[in-house]
Amino acid sequence: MHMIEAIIKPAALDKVKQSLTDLGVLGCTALECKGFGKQKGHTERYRGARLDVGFVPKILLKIAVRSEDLDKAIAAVQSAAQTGNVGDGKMFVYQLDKVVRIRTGETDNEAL
Amino acid sequence: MHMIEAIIKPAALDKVKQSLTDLGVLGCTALECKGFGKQKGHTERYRGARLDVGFVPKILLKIAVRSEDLDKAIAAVQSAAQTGNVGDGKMFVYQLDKVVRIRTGETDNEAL
Amino acid sequence: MHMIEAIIKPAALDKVKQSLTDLGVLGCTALECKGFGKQKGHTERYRGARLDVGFVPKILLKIAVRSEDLDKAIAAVQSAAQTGNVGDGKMFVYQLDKVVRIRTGETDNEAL
Amino acid sequence: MLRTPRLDSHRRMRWMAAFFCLATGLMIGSICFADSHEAAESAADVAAEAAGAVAQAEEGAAEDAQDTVSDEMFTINNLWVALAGCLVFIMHLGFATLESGLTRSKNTVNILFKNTMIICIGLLMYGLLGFNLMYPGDFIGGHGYLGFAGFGLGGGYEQGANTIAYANGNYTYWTDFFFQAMFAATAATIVSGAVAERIKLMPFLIFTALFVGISYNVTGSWKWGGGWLDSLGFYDFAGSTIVHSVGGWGALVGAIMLGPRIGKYASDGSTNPIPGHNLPLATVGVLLLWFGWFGFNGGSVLSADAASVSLVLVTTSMAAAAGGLAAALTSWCVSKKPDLSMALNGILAGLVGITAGADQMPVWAAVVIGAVAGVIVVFSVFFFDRIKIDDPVGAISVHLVCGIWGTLAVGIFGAKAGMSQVGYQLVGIVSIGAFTLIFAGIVFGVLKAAGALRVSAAEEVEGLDLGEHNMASYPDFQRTFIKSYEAGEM
Amino acid sequence: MLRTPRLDSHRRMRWMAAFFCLATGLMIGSICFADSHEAAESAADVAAEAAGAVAQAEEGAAEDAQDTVSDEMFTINNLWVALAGCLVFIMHLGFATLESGLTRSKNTVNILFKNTMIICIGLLMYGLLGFNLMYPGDFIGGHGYLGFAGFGLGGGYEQGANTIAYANGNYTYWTDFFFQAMFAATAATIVSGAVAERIKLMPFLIFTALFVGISYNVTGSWKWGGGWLDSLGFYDFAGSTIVHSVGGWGALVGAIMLGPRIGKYASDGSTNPIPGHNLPLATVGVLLLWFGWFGFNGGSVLSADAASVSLVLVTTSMAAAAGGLAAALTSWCVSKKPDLSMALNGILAGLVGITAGADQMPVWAAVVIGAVAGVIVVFSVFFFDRIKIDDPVGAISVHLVCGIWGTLAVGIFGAKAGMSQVGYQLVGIVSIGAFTLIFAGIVFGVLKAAGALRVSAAEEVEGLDLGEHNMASYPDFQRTFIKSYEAGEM
Amino acid sequence: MLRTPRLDSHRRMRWMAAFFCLATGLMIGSICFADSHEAAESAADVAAEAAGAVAQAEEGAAEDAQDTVSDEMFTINNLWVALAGCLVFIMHLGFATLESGLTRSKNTVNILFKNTMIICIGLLMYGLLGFNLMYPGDFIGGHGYLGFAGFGLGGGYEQGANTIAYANGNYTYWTDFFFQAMFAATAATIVSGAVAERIKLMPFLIFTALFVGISYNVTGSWKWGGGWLDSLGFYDFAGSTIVHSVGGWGALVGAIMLGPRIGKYASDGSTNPIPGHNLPLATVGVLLLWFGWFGFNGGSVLSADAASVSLVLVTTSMAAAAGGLAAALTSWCVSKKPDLSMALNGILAGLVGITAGADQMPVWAAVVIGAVAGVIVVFSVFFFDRIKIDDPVGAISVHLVCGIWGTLAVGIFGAKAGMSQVGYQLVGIVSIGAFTLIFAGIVFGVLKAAGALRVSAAEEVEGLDLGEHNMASYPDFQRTFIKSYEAGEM
Ligand SMILES: Nc1ncnc2c1ncn2[C@@H]1O[C@H](COP(=O)(O)OP(=O)(O)O)[C@@H](O)[C@H]1O
Ligand SMILES: Nc1ncnc2c1ncn2[C@@H]1O[C@H](COP(=O)(O)OP(=O)(O)O)[C@@H](O)[C@H]1O
Ligand SMILES: Nc1ncnc2c1ncn2[C@@H]1O[C@H](COP(=O)(O)OP(=O)(O)O)[C@@H](O)[C@H]1O
Repeated sequence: MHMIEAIIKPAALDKVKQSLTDLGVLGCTALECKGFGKQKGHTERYRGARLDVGFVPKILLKIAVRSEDLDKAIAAVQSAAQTGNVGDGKMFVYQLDKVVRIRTGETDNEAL
Repeated sequence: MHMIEAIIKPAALDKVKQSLTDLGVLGCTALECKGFGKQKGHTERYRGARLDVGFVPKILLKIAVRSEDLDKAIAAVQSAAQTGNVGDGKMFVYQLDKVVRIRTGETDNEAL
Repeated sequence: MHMIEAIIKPAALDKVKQSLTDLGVLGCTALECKGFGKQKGHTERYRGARLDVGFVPKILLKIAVRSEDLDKAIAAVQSAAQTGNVGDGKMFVYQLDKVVRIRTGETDNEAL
Repeated sequence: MLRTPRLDSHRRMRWMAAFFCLATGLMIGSICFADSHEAAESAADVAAEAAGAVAQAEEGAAEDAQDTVSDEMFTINNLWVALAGCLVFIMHLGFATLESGLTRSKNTVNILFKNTMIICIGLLMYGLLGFNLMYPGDFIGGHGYLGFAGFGLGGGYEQGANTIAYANGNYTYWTDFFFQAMFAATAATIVSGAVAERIKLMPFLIFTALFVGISYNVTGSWKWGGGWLDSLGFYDFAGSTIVHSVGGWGALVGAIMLGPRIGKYASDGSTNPIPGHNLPLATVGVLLLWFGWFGFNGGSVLSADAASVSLVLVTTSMAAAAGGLAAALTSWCVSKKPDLSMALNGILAGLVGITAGADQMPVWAAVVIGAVAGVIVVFSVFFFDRIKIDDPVGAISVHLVCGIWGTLAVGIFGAKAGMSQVGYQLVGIVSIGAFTLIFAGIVFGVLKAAGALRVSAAEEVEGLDLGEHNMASYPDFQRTFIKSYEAGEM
Repeated sequence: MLRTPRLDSHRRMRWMAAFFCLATGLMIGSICFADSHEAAESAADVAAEAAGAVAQAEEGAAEDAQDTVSDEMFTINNLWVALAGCLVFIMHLGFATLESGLTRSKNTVNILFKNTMIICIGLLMYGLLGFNLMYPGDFIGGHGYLGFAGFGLGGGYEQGANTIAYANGNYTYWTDFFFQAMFAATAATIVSGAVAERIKLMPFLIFTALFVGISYNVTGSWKWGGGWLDSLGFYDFAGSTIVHSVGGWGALVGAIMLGPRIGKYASDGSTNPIPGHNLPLATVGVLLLWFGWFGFNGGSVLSADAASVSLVLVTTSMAAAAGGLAAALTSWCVSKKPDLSMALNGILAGLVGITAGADQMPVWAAVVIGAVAGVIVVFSVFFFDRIKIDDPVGAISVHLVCGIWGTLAVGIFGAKAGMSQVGYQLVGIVSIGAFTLIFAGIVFGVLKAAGALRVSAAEEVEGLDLGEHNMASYPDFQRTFIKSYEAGEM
Repeated sequence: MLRTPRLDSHRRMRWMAAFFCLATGLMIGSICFADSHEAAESAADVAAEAAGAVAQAEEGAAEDAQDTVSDEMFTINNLWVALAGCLVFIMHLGFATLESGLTRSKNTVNILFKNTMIICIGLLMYGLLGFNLMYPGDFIGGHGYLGFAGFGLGGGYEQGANTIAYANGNYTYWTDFFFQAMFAATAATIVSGAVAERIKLMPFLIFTALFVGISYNVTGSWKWGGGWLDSLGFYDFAGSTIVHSVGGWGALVGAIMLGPRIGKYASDGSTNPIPGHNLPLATVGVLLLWFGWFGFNGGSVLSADAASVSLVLVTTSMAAAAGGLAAALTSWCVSKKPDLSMALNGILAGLVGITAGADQMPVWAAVVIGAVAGVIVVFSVFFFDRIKIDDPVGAISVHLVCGIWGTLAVGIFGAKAGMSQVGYQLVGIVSIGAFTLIFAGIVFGVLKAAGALRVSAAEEVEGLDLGEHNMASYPDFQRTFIKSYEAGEM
């Protein structure tokens, strides 16, 4: 099993969720986060002085998938989240050692 | 060393924390997150129009443990977080390559 | 490729970001989180009754690096985030299976 | 004091008919046409018909001035009482912000909705029957216990109702109603805070309508309507008992019947505080209440008399200041750190405390009364927590306990001090308390028996905003579910 | 009703000159010295010079009292109208909080800035030309369509302007201006809500200046300035049409010209609600508006007359209460759950509805007018959503639709009811509407043609706070971008 | 102007005794009984005893009317001054919301607590000694520098104190005290903003008590108490110098003694802005302050005189409008984008600027004075940032700098313009400034020497809410520690 961590633009969330659902992936977890990268932040001004704000709001989406679904899921996220502009984000893939569904105690692929 | 990522209901946090402490695990990190899964969100109404809100608030708890403690920790979280209702959450377990305690520079098992 | 998850004090963020930039690491993702560890929380009082608040605000910084940069990055974060006080935080290092830049579709080291 | 002249029953009936037609029409209409495209038009038609069926009212009250009070004095007296009514109105905003500030953000829409509706329902019910219950003119059998001058308003069109003749040149019939109606709704608002975060919406609104429409007025008529307590010698200048304790008794009954909020009292007997979500909002509320209290007490002079009004403004302010300071110091001593929510409660405690005797006190006594109220309120909050009566905003301590203290203080300090006065005050406190307890007990009891009082545990945990309204109060902000020690940049 | 006596043109010119000198000086000055260290000093110098160039004004108006009204009555009348002006001022705070509460937090700074500037610009423009357009004394050709008494104020220094002689002892020249100026700015504030979250700042301020300076006053002069609608028999006590519909027409034009906010209407035709970010703020706004309305309607009696003022306060409150309750019930029926934002709109609807005839109605009619307005406003909000005119705060439904309803109601209920009155009312509604539509259409049209009306899509998505102001309204809090069902402790 | 008649010293002593007994009793009482169950009852007993030990006061002042002013005129004059006092009260809410809005959410409870306590302590201290220091009747040696009419209030029970005789029919003794007391507390509130986010609570409250109790009154007596500045010809209508500069000097001393907040000025010399956490709250504050200023300036006419009051309301509003617009335009030019916080400061600057001469100015001059103040305030904020005096809310620029400007403006514009008047104004500005500087310097200096002035760096970083109060202002919301560019849906 693998965990995909996709850092995406907030506006892309609905589309990404939809395309995952279409694929049959029925769960994911989203976190608000702030990204720093090629896409630059802004400079605000407050009472005459400058305030550099380097971080841009992003959403970090965690999607656990069976290994056989990994490539499809990656492709689905990419096509849904891509706008072609700087700041579209990245995906990071980790190996999962174990998955447990707390409610039932099922593990690994059954838990997904 | 392993990292357990437990996605739990907010109401379970105190109990989970307690049972980890009982086990001797003296650290963890919690993040607010929003989950999408079998547990469905609600439909709000605002000025006559519908507003579908699919995500449910959850807490993502990161617990780094020595490999020998992994199974005990998993069992402890599960028993504390289980209510039997849909939406109790999941645990994801990752292998950790390295752990560093920033204050002292200790690494790996000593850092936990 | 590796993912460093550094849990640091909020006040250290700017310094850590700076030292990563100096190192040539041009991206990272920050999340607000709450830590529980040796550093204790406080007890608030509200209308005469006690309210124990065990969690302390922290920032979880995710930094994906090429494997060859891992040690430099760890050292950079540590020296920037270290104050010597309890609660300076920890770093957790994971192996990354895959990295994708959503905008271009580049993968792995090219995507970093 | 016979304030409301007899009304032409024909006209009154018309008013009432219009009112009920409309209310029913509205509900039925909107249910029927809910899905229909022409709904808006239809509703308008219904209303127009209802209106057409009723003849038009003549106004233009005759103006035969008495020569005791000049027209100028009448105008200024009336202006002040009317303005005081406007200031009392702002207290409703104060209560709405205070109560929502001291509760959790998941119940904010619900509290705002309740408090907004209390004003609306309160004004309408007071117009429909409250005013004529509270100032019935004649009591049944002349016993001073109950009287009713009929449904609806109308005296405004009578001879003399809006002239000097109506109330010795102090105010017009309309001002009388306006000022009293604004008062009436406050009693229900007090209850709202104590039952917050767990009561179902509809039963609360029913309770409000009955409380403002009936209970408040019956007890009020005993004193302000010229009833038996007035004859006895009971004194309550602006309502420590008649408004605040009455609200407080209702709050007590409600809080007991509902039981504490989930999670407030741990199984090991300890109290688990549930902090309010927005202390600036609560502070805005208290200072607006203080501002409104200038009208509440100052307007209760019922004329613009320079000496009385200015004395009342001073005693009111000094008691509030002393109450705030005393509560702050008390909480500082007891809890080691000064508690803002207690200081705010202390200001209100001082205000409630001085209300019964604001026109009877020298300044030093106002300071003492306020300060004692400020100390009392802190220990009272602790006390109710110890006996596990859960009152999210401290309404029972502020309004009931300090209302009783303020009423007694009239017999202890100031121009009326004396043992017999203490006796009269006790009679008033007990009799009005007993009636209100029983009334509220029956209403809440029936609603509870009908299983309709408290929201389900699941809804309570989720928040009433979602359960009762399907809305969120602050949808742009991320809530936190992790109790955390929030340090700035640490 | 010739309120503004002829002014000494010399003095008026001086005022105007000072005004323009200063305004230009300010802008040029601050641009030039922006980087200079001595800028503050220089600007002060400029101003001091400008001031030195102008002779000083004498005050001390002669006081030749008429014997019809006593000095006391004059003082009290004037005091009430002045106080009413203060209350109308607070409505601007009400609008600012209501509008920012019902929109998203990324546009809050922008809305607060706009609404703050509306008051500033409104007062200055009304002083510069609005007042003398609205109350011109003589109309051009005596036709009652347009008149202008010249730029600037000044009558305050004239003989009699601040004495009983000015307005039969009801108010002074300054009070007249003060009260009217506070009114004027409300018309622009209404527009502000409907065009929120997408209009560029500068064009909006230009529109405000022209709307408050010219359009509002031309149509206002037709009735309140003694023009042709006044002669005809059109009646609008406190401005259901003259203030609220006028604002509403401006809002309608603005909303249409701008188009809906990005994301409001999905491509499949469904409406995607965009919830307001802070419902306590919105509630504070509505209750402050109600409070201010006591001055808006009560002050429109233009004297402290006890009978009229008190009747107006009662009808105003009862209509508001009925409107709030009716809208709450209607939304409860239609949407299954009671919608707080609708109840709030309902209160405003009731207030707008009663405004045209607040002094003409018996209480039952006020209740009916308010309740009908409360029902109308709900369906009107649905209607404008269906035809995809995006009005974030419901300003068009509240002010335009209920303003029309209230104006018509004068012909249906109360002392003036009758078919011919309905006719006069229709003439007023249509003529004032037509003028305002055309005026707003031209101004917004020109600005749109200049490509300067709407912010870029990118800026709209980011929020106008960043784009127009480079500021954040709540920088300490974490925003959420994930639409979530927020449960308390679940 | 001898406002306070001599008081019967016996009665005054009684008041004072009661006051101190009570205060001490409160503190000791609450400490002792903190853990005791009967604490609430005991405290009540203590108070009752204290009360019992003191005879009751007679009221009912004799009413021997003068025939110069009619009873009606007296009543209306008194009503307006009393109402103006209520409006000044609301300014405290304005300050509380403005100051908490412009600072960080980790210090919000602390600021709200301080500002709430300022009102309480201010009223009590002003009653205890301030009023009799400010209006001493006779000065020591007749020099006009210092006088004291004794502790406590009491004149209210004297012959004539609440009749027309007291102040030529303009107001009663109690109204006099009420209005002046509300003024007094504002001076300390101004300081509160400048020292926010780093001063310890207790020392600040001590400073407040001394500042409101002593310093403000000594300088105030020089002019308003009929002292040497009054004899000289210095003019300050409603307190540009006597209230605002005085507060501003205190703020300056406090800000300098405390030093800047951690992180405000970087080691490289650059300024690191610390944005306020809640701009809607700040906007509410400013508009409430404007509203309250109608009482502050309008009430300073000290009668309801139609011509004067209405002129003052107009000049006040026009100066505020001009100040807001000028500051907005200036910040727009300088910073490229219009800064809401500057526009808000500009409104206040205009209000402070007009305060000294609100009754002396033609409208054009009010506009000029306000506009210049609006420009000044922007550059002044920049200036104080450049010299690294950290003033979180801009209090020094608004109240001190614009207070000086407004005081000078009395000599430049309006009825009193002239070189000699400029001279008198300068004498007033300098002498009052010098006294206040020294007084504040000593008080803050002693507190600093005692090491008790500033919270520890750790506490400052964590926030004073936790350190001083152990409470959180918004516990339900997630704070952000990552400075981020917050885009809506990007
Ligand atoms: N090395 C990295 N480690 C962790 N997160 C990163 C890294 N690089 C980029 N990111 C995340 O990806 C987001 C997008 O990256 P950015 O460089 O702005 O654009 P793009 O992905 O289009 O090149 C960033 O805002 C950040 O959250
Ligand atoms: N594939 C997944 N990847 C990441 N998170 C998931 C996944 N499936 C479920 N989750 C998380 O687990 C939570 C609980 O899952 P859900 O399906 O609602 O109930 P249950 O675990 O009881 O079957 C979800 O709200 C979501 O946060
Ligand atoms: N076992 C763990 N798993 C996950 N996070 C941990 C663990 N132990 C500590 N942390 C995180 O590291 C932070 C710092 O740890 P703490 O024990 O307080 O201080 P130190 O690292 O200086 O010993 C904690 O607040 C918590 O967020």
